[in-house]
Amino acid sequence: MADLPKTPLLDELESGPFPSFVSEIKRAAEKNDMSKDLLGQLEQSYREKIGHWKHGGIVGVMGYGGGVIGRYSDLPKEWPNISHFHTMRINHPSGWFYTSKSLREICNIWEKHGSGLTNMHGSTGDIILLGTTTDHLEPVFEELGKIDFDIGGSGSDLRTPSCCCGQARCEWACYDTMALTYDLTMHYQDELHRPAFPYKFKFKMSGCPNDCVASIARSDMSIIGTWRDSIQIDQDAVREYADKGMDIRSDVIGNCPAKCMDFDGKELHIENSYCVRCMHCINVMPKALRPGKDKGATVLLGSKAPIVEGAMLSSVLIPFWKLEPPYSDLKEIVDNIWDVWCEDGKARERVGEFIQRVGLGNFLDAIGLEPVAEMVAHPRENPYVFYEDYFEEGDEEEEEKG
Amino acid sequence: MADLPKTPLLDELESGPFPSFVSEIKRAAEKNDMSKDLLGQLEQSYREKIGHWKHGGIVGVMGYGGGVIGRYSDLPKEWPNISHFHTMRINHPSGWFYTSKSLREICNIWEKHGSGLTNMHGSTGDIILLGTTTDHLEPVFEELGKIDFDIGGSGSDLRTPSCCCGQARCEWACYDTMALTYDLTMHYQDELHRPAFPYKFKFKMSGCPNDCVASIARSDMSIIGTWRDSIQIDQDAVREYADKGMDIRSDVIGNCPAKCMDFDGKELHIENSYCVRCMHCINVMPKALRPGKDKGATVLLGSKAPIVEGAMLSSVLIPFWKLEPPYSDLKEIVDNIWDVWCEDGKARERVGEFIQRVGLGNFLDAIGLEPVAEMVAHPRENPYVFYEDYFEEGDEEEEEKG
Amino acid sequence: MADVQERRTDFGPPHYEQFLPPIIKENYGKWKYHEILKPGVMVHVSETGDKLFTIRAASPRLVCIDKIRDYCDLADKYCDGYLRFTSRHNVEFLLTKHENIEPLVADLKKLGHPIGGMGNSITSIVHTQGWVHCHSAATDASGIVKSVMDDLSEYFENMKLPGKLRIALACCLNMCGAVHCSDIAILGIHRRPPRTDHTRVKAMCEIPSVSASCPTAAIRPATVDGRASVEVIEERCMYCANCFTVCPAMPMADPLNDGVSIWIGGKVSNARSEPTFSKLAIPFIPNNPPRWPEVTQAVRGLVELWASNANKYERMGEWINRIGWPKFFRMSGIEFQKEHIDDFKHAGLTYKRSTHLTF
Amino acid sequence: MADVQERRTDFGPPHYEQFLPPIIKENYGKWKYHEILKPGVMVHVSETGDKLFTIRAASPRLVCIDKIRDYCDLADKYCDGYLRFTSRHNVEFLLTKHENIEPLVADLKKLGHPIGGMGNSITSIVHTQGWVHCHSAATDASGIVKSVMDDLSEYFENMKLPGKLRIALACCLNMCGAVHCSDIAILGIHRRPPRTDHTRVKAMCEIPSVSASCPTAAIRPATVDGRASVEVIEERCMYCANCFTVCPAMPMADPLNDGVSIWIGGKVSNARSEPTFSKLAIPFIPNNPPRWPEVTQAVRGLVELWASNANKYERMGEWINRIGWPKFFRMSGIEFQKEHIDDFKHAGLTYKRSTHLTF
Ligand code: SRM
Ligand code: SRM
Ligand code: SRM
Ligand code: SRM
Ligand code: SF4
Ligand code: SF4
Ligand code: SF4
Ligand code: SF4
Ligand code: SF4
Ligand code: SF4
Ligand code: SF4
Ligand code: SF4
Repeated sequence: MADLPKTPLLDELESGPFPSFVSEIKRAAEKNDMSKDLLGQLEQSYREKIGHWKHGGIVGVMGYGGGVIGRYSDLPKEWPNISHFHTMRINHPSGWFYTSKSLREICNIWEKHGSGLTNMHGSTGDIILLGTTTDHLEPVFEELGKIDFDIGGSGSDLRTPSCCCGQARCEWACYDTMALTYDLTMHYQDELHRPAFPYKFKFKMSGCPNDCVASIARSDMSIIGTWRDSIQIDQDAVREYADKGMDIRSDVIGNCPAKCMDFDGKELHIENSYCVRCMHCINVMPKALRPGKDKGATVLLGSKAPIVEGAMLSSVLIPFWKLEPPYSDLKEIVDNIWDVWCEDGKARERVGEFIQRVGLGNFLDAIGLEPVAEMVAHPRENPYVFYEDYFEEGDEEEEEKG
Repeated sequence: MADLPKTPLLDELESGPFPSFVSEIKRAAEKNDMSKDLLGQLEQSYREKIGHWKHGGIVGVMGYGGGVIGRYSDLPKEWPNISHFHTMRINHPSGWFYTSKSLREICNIWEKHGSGLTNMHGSTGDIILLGTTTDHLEPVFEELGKIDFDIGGSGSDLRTPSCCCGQARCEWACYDTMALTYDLTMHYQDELHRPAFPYKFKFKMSGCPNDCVASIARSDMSIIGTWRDSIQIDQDAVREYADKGMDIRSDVIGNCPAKCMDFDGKELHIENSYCVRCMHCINVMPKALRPGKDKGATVLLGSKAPIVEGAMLSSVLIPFWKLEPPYSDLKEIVDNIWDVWCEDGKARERVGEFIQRVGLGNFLDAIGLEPVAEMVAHPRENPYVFYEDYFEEGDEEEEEKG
Repeated sequence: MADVQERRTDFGPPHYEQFLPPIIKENYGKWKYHEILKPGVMVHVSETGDKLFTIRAASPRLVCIDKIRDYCDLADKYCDGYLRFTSRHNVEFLLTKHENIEPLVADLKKLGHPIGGMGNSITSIVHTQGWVHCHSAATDASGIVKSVMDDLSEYFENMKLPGKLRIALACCLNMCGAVHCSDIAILGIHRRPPRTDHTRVKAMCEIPSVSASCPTAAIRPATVDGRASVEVIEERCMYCANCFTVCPAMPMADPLNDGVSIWIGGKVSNARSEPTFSKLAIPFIPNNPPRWPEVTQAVRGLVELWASNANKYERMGEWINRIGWPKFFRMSGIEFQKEHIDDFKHAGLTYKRSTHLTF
Repeated sequence: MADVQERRTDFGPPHYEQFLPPIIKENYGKWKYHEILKPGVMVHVSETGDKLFTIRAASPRLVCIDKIRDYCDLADKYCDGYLRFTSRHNVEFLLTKHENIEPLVADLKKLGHPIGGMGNSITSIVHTQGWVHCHSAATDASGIVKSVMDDLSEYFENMKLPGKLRIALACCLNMCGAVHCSDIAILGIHRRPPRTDHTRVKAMCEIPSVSASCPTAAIRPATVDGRASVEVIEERCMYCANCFTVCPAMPMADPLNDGVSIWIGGKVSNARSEPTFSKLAIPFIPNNPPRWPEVTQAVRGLVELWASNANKYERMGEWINRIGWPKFFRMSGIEFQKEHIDDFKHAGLTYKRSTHLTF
């Protein structure tokens, strides 16, 4: 294998306390020509302040419509080993838990068939195998299949669902995020692998309102754990926090958005019917406070990045559901949403944009859900109301007309 | 004069503790046929649940394009005395202060030439003389002129400016609202009387952020008093409030939106550089706290009712100006705004709608004002920035291009 | 034309100074503090030590000249002839003599004008013309106002509320009563599309302006029975009547479908929280003259719910903001409906974009 | 076709259970509380009394297989082979033995992976591909991330900040790094309109889709030199590159004009305040590889301004919300410019609609 290309600019990124991606590429480049050329092209980008990738074509594995991002260098003469440099998105296991055994198997496959570079993980959550050629796609798929790893989403399909570690390692998880993620992923394999939507659709599950997978900002359907009854309080532990110097009035109560707490120096009182389940008090006193016992989740819809209609946050669709296997209520609503969106959504229109275009009220009618006050921050401020019915002269008994 | 028409429905509105408009109409009807027919037509409206007025035509006094609202009954046969029933809008004196002498003179004129009914006052602030015929308009104008009352605005012109009583009767007025109102009204007589704008334009002046003329909600230009330095505190008076039982921590400090106050039981401390001048603490302790000494006003732009683009609140244009006679800085900005709006505004487009259509930044460019952070609640959230300049290849010294 | 030239025009309103009582002229800009002595009566104390007493009396706003003369008589008797009106159309008497307060209060009561509307009270309703004078009205103004204030007069005459409560009424979406920022707003609404009189459109209206006037683009030019006219796509119409404002041949009023809607939680002052719009509470109540009992009952219900649950100083909207709208709907018993969900321009921003919920 | 039928497809990811260490299987859903023992090390205590220790190490996210194998070696040595990655791409080692903590920490440091990112700290930057793999990039991702984290590593390794601070980077407006809700977001931006290659548009792109793709309607079909193509109205273009996404013949990248913008004050969690978008702080900083010193300096300035002024638990946006944006601009010395003023769809709602101002 030839020497590594000279990379005076990139070399500067090998110093400093944080681990260096340049060192990673170099380490791979020691034994892989793709990575070597990547290093060279990247140095050129750094020099010229411009990327050198071409718009990708459609490549993939047989029978799948997504999961591979085609990528070609625009300098194939200079960097022939990355003239093709496709990425494979591999569906990670829920919660990103691994054994060293499984990781080593993936590494071995990627050593054989790709650049030896990965992202652990991509921002949707997939294992990203970074850079290979078309002819290697099918072999990688085959070998990964042997260790039960399937391909993730890309294009106008369901994207790989992801979740926080939930009940596996967190005391606050109000439902089993990993179980739901696995269940939905398995149930919707066809939608995940064969793009048939107007645009992408993402699920992210967080076990509580801290939302450790940024679900409310980054998924078309955000499923966030919460509880309906009262916060569990251990008054002794509260006093212990106070004794150890926590200023409960200013640190805890002073930050409660619902202003529903009180502390007389001995007992902490929470007026739970006003509590908005923000988690703050629980976050700062984890030994004393815990979510209630009647747990479930809030289902929200519609978040996305800015293109085209501006960024959106998900908004409440179902204020509270228990969310227990087999999750039929949830799947029914998902199916209804997809039906309506596939029927009337425009190309490249995310579900959040679709709802804003047709109106939330009409959307609810279409998916068969009753409007509830929890869906809005506040009722309308403008008087432009589409009243549904009006009376015609001569209507008997003043019946309403459609 | 004939008997009053039978009004069984309206009669029900004569009982009860609040003064009755029906009794007012009846009292006028005793000696005025217009009011008598108004009573009859109104009873008919109450019976039929529908109004009986036709869309007005253009009527007015010579040389004036506004100030009179033409009105015609759609039942001229039944109620001939109100077949024509126009309203005159008379420019009230700033602050709605009167002497009994001046009011009596107005009453005498209206007794001779109109229905004898008035609104004291209309919601824009005018004296509303309710109901007369076209041939009386000119005589009313002439006679009112003798006691120095001129006609107010209507149509696409400057509307009659109005203000709170300000320094005349309020300790909190941060500038002289009545003087400014009078000055602007006199200065812009032509704009007030001869509609030449794309649509109406309203000024309202409030002496402090309590905004007792609802200026921020109801005027295209809202001028609201405020101060720049520190709230004046009389610590003895603070203690007196505390001694008399006021819970300063919860009633005053607990409601401070800036969370910039502190009370140690003896001294009230305000971190004035954080204070947002909301008035709350001053409102509840008027004997102890007063606005600072460096007084002036915030100028805001754009509020209006919902038709067409939805209701708007005014937003900050000038964070702070001293506002002293002859108010040349203010008039200059007003003239610039009108120039730009008259040039590029569409018919029936209020200035607030215009700004939203062209963009605040472009509007500021056009009127020659620098953008300042006080104009926005927060900077943009979307990345759709129109950068003004870009570099061309070969630009010497990387100069920016337009 | 010579006539017009000579005619005195554009002389503007009389200068306010001539209407100010001497005590105000002397203390102009020198007021130090005020105190509400009892409902409807306050004193302003000047740095000079001077005291000005104000008595505020309710007014129906629609007043006949003889009533104005009554006011003048009282002003002459007790106030050296000085009086004023407020921005909410009440009448205020300006006194310098403390001993005149009680006799004037008594005389005003005799005249049928309650004293109050100050401090933490409900003051008079800002309102509009209604069937008395406007062609646009979907309801009457004065009749509802009288009925509601009769019902709430105790709150005008005492100061037992958590804070100020401002009610406004507008008889159509033009909102001359500027109800868009009120604690409680009563808004006249139509609920059926305009019924175009195709025989008159061409003659009375400018067709392009009519099409352009519609906020939802429901109107397009059309030839009907061979006449140039316009066509309304009924599903797109939300009854705003803006087309009628520019075209008399498109009337909206309809006894069967007109009525009022109730909006709450708006405010104007900058005190504590920022000014904010009113939000839809009750989508529709049919017109029921002469006393609109369903409206007065709904308003009273809202006032009492707020009064018994809000913290001190909390305006209606501030209270609801604290507890959240879902809780408000549960407490009020008002049914949340599709109509409450915004579907105009900024609708997406009104959706609940967090899990901050109460149960 | 027979092949395809027989081929195993749609089997999905492996079930997570096989990757959970026994202690997690036994205590699944039974965790009671946790404690951060020191930066980067926490313990979760179960109702059963069991304790699980977690060590979190920084990762560059772009890792080669040999580095993954290093992780595996450590997991085998100290954790019975169990490890995981976090939603922000750090690697976590799951231990049951307290005595293994220090040796593992030492080994990780030797490997060059700092321990931290827990509690009130700055954890790793969520980021994207940049020049390493994406055709859309207006800047590189990994290079800036490395430079910024090198500069801020003290805040990764200690917990002295008022609250958590989340940084994200996206190399173009597609925002794969989901930077739209971050305390500090670094966003690659173009600043010149696409340079359409008219010879290739017809062949490579669907012209109606291209026109429809533009959020500001800046693109219309046009015939250029006799070829069907599109025309860009440059004044309407705000460089979003959505046209390039649907049409490769409209490249945006441009060394002279590409760079980054900085956005602040967003958050995702529902803790205390509701989730909210990041807002524009610094409109433009030119690309300056390899270390983007202006960017790292700007980020550090923002972190330190917040750290030394915010109250305990106050995230960046919560702090600015309390003091107001004008005061933030004064304190930071960032110049407020036209670019900061929103002019997209909901712009009017971002104007300051009250007199709540500081001076
Ligand atoms: C690999 C990844 C970035 C990364 O380095 O982690 C990525 C990479 C690309 N994204 Fe993304 N997106 C990735 C997560 C995201 C996320 C974050 C998330 O899922 O939480 C977002 C924001 C959330 C959202 O969905 O709105 C995101 C919003 C976009 C968009 C804008 C979509 C929108 O509706 O606004 C595009 C543009 C498009 O779809 O045409 C896009 C397009 C792209 C493309 C395919 C470029 C293109 O124009 O076709 C990028 C391919 C890069 C490459 O060459 O490898 N990517 N993309 C992430 C996927 C890895 C994975 O599967 O785990
Ligand atoms: C008389 C008055 C109501 C009252 O009873 O007090 C009134 C009455 C009318 N208004 Fe008004 N407006 C009156 C104050 C207002 C206000 C309140 C204010 O000025 O503070 C507003 C809301 C604030 C604003 O300007 O946005 C207001 C917003 C409108 C609108 C909607 C304008 C908009 O831009 O949204 C219209 C429709 C129009 O202009 O075509 C309108 C139109 C009308 C017309 C002229 C009806 C029409 O369609 O042409 C009404 C004539 C009624 C009649 O027959 O007498 N009126 N109008 C008020 C003027 C009295 C005065 O001069 O003192
Ligand atoms: C007379 C009048 C001004 C005028 O020139 O006409 C006036 C006079 C005073 N107002 Fe006002 N306000 C007057 C309309 C308003 C309005 C406008 C409106 O209602 O349309 C507002 C804004 C209402 C809103 O926010 O929706 C208004 C919001 C205030 C506030 C803020 C209340 C709050 O907590 O939000 C104060 C402060 C207070 O009362 O503590 C205030 C305080 C005052 C004071 C105490 C000022 C003073 O020191 O003299 C005056 C007597 C208070 C009282 O009535 O309780 N005034 N005040 C208006 C009387 C209307 C009436 O007849 O009832
Ligand atoms: C491991 C991880 C979940 C996962 O399954 O991967 C996780 C784990 C924990 N989070 Fe988280 N959070 C994780 C990403 C997030 C994210 C997502 C993100 O940053 O993109 C958020 C939302 C961030 C935002 O609001 O912008 C998040 C917001 C929180 C919060 C709320 C903080 C706040 O005040 O706003 C808490 C509560 C706290 O720390 O007091 C929390 C608390 C926790 C706890 C204490 C939960 C527990 O009891 O186990 C965990 C350790 C805390 C720590 O790191 O300080 N976690 N946490 C993620 C670690 C990422 C990393 O490597 O640094
Ligand atoms: S989202 Fe909640 S349940 Fe999930 S890891 Fe974070 S804190 Fe725990
Ligand atoms: S969870 Fe949040 S809203 Fe509920 S009591 Fe605790 S701090 Fe208050
Ligand atoms: S707005 Fe301010 S200055 Fe004017 S009357 Fe009201 S409280 Fe006084
Ligand atoms: S005026 Fe308002 S913001 Fe300022 S100190 Fe008083 S209560 Fe606080
Ligand atoms: S609100 Fe409507 S109906 Fe009432 S006066 Fe104004 S324009 Fe006329
Ligand atoms: S009433 Fe309003 S929405 Fe209906 S057609 Fe007329 S202008 Fe359009
Ligand atoms: S943010 Fe843009 S440039 Fe970066 S990976 Fe995503 S699509 Fe590519
Ligand atoms: S870059 Fe964006 S704004 Fe500019 S032409 Fe392309 S799609 Fe339109």
